Amino acid sequence: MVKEIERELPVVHMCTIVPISQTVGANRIIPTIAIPHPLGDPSKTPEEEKALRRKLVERALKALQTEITEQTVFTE
Amino acid sequence: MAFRVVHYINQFYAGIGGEEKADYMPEIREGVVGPGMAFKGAFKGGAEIVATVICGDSYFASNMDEATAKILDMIREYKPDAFIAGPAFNAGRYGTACGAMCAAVSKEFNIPVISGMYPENPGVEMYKKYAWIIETPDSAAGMRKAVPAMAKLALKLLKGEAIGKPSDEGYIERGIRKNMFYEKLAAERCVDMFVAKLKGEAFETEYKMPVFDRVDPQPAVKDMKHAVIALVTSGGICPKGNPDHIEASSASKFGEYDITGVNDLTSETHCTAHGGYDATYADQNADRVLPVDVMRDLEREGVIGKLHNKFYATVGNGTSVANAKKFGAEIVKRLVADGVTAVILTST
Amino acid sequence: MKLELHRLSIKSLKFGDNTGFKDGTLTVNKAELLEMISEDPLLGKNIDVDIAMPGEKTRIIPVKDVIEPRWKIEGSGQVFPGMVSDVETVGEGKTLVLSGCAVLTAGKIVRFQEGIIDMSGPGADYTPYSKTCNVVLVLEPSDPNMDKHDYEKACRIAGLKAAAYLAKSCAEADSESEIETYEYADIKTGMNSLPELPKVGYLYMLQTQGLLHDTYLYGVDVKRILPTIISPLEVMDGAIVSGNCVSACDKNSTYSHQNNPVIADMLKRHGKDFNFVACIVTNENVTLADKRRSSSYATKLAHMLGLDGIVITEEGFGNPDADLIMNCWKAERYGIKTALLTDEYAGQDGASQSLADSCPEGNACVTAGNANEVIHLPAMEKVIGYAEEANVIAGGWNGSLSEDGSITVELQAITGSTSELGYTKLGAYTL
Amino acid sequence: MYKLITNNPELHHDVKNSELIEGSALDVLIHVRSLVHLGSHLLTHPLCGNLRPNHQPFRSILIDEKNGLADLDSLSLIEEAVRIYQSCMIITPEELDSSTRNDYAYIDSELMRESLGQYGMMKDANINAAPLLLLKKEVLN
Repeated sequence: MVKEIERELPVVHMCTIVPISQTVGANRIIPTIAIPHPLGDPSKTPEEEKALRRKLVERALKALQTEITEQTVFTE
Repeated sequence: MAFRVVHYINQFYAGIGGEEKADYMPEIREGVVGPGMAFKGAFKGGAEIVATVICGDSYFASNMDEATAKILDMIREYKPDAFIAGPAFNAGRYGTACGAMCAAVSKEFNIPVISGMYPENPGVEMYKKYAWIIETPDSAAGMRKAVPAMAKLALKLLKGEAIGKPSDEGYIERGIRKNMFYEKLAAERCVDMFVAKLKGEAFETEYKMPVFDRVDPQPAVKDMKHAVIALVTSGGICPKGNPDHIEASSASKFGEYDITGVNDLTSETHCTAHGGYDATYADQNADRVLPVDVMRDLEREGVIGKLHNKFYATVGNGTSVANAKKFGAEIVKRLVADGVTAVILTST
Repeated sequence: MKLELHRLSIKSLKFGDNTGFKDGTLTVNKAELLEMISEDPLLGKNIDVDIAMPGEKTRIIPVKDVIEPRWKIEGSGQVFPGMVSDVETVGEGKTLVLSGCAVLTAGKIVRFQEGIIDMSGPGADYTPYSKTCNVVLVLEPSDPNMDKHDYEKACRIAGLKAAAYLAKSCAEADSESEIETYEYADIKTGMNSLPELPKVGYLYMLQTQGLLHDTYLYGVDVKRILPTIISPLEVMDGAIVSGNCVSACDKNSTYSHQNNPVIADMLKRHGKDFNFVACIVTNENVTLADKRRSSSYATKLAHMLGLDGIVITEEGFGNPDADLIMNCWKAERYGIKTALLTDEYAGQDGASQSLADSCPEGNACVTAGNANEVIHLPAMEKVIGYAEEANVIAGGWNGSLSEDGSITVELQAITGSTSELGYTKLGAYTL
Repeated sequence: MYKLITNNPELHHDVKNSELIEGSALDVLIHVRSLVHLGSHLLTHPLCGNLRPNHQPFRSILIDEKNGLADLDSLSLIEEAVRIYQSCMIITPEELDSSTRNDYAYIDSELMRESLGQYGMMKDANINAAPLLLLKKEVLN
């Protein structure tokens, strides 16, 4: 799916298992927290959890604004 | 006695009309209609089309379950030995209908089912496992080539003859493994292949492992402050109750959901349809999979221009590559049409 | 190392007063053979010996192992070292082989193991052991509640003892045998010879998952070894013995180890297409740590030997696919080219994915066919063993055995039908 | 923390830290998958034993229970195992007669014992794999 989108629009893939993302052909990749809650962490307070989610989404926006030529994993 | 064949065609090939007649309800007529004449010649008396089903493409597409059931009932009394649908060439909805009917007939009556399509017809990816699909040119101009090939394969199947490799018989590879005795021991074949690989010579593996292709990255987003960002997920997030009935695995569809005015996904409003992971966390708070809350904040703060007012969701679990591709292509078409700048795709 | 195989060609079998070979016939003193087998207190009183010849309308079910009778008439050690003889290294000297003959062990161990051998009809085409003159041991435990490990061991040893006994009893006929000579240089010499040819090896994967899934090397349970190097000639003397039973189609019988066709073909092509340097034996364990360790160690051995390529054969399905794939990509990352030999479990309709694991490096893969394909085996005039086991055997189901005595099963149930040592001509293609 | 997830009551009783799943082999696999998604590592292969799903109603999987990033090896193995079990007919322990069920339970236990021993999970520490075979006498010489 990610490849088909990338043919037309820039896309950032947020997913927990980076190698799978690499295998399916994503180019901009953000590693996330856990499979059942990629953008959350139920062990944290709702405020902390949202802050964590925001950090990851900001990282995704930064990835979209970064020129790349090959598969890149953005960890900060 | 000649084998009994039922033929399926759409409203166009039945001479009823084009797009304006595409909602034509299914009917069955005794004997040959339209391209059935060509089959009659190609069968050379070995088989006979005893009845022809006609159904409008739109009607079939929008009433698939009902149409399928109805047509199966119509076919039953003709006691067919085989079922032929099309050829559909590159007509997408016709191909899908042919494929769906072949799959249903094969399942219900356990008889050979044959169609003909252009390789890029979406019906091919969806139904090649369930039907013998002869590869045809992309338009009806290829009828003269398609019919004899379909008829030949049908006769072979009816007589219970062994079917050769796709390239020998002209059908599209179905992905079904079939045993055969080779000339050499498997051990010798393996050492042969080993030597070819060592020497850098050409060889053909007996079992293809999955491989993956790549797409070049798109250029970066220059002006995030005015960008329209869309959210897409394979994590199955949908309005509570899963109104589109997206399957928990092997999804056959995706959902498009409006989030105009939605600032936060809650357990009251959204859940996951995904059956491939423990849904507890996503059901409690779907923002954990699809970050609508954060995106709204960023929109309000002017970090991004706008959050696109629709999100797209499907279930990645067990979904065929063909379907995933199809969903991706369809979603991006809609996103481009809506003026979206870039996409955040989340997966579980 | 030099090994001569002295082949006595067995054309027929009969029972008689003296076990021995004359004019192509192997005579078996049934009482003597039975007495020797019965020495084992673990085996019961109702054990029997029967004969099954190619072309006969005979079915043998359930078959545990197949063993080729061999006996060393010269050289160190004795056949099946660590099993029915001392642990001394084998693989050189002279070994008498009763070619065209096999010992079959039959009998229930647990309910759903073991396979079918039909001596004629459609089923016979799928198993190499329909073409051998078979001496069948029908075994039972002395105590029905016996520990299954003990009983499996008793059956295993009984077969090996019988095989050694039959060949030993023909030693006097050695002058009538045809001699095949195999030579295998030490690694240093091997490495230095044939500098223009690529150096290659054989990575020999053995099933080692526990009861009914074990294989023995010089009597050592292979799940306890680190991958190690063995000469192909040792294998011919029975250094590797099968102790596993499940999925008859793709367990490697002791017979197929003794006659490993990959080794045979690689020896044949040694000096022409490549320089065959060594076999590496590795296991297929249950824990992931073991899998990682063994695959890393086995491929490291290949790398240390400076090999340019290896042929890898698997044993079994599912879990061992993970070992196969790890061995494949780890070798390829060392720059060692691989060819794989496996079989497929693509479902009865052939539409499922054939292997439980895959990697893009596995681009040269030969398969011995889809084990799930269904076959109908017509009734036979004679059944040695227990026909009703067809209903519980792996590859059969409740109802596999019809009232008329015919059997409908997956190929899985036929001994050796999708041999992953490549001992059949079966394969598959994509429709 | 090592933990056995199993639907095999026979094995459950013999193991130190074990969770009994009341259900099918597939239920075991799905439960383990959820744990792997949260970071647990597999210690044994989920398809242990050379048996098709329709030939093994019991599944026992030893895991190292953890929280954190999912382990890729564990993940691909468990997902693949679930896929295989979902793609074909499975048998459940209840639908078998007791003798067949016992055989299956026995085989499942046997296949796990070695690994459980390695990780010190057996309650009865004396259970070790069969000793190296030694014959009492040279029967053939």
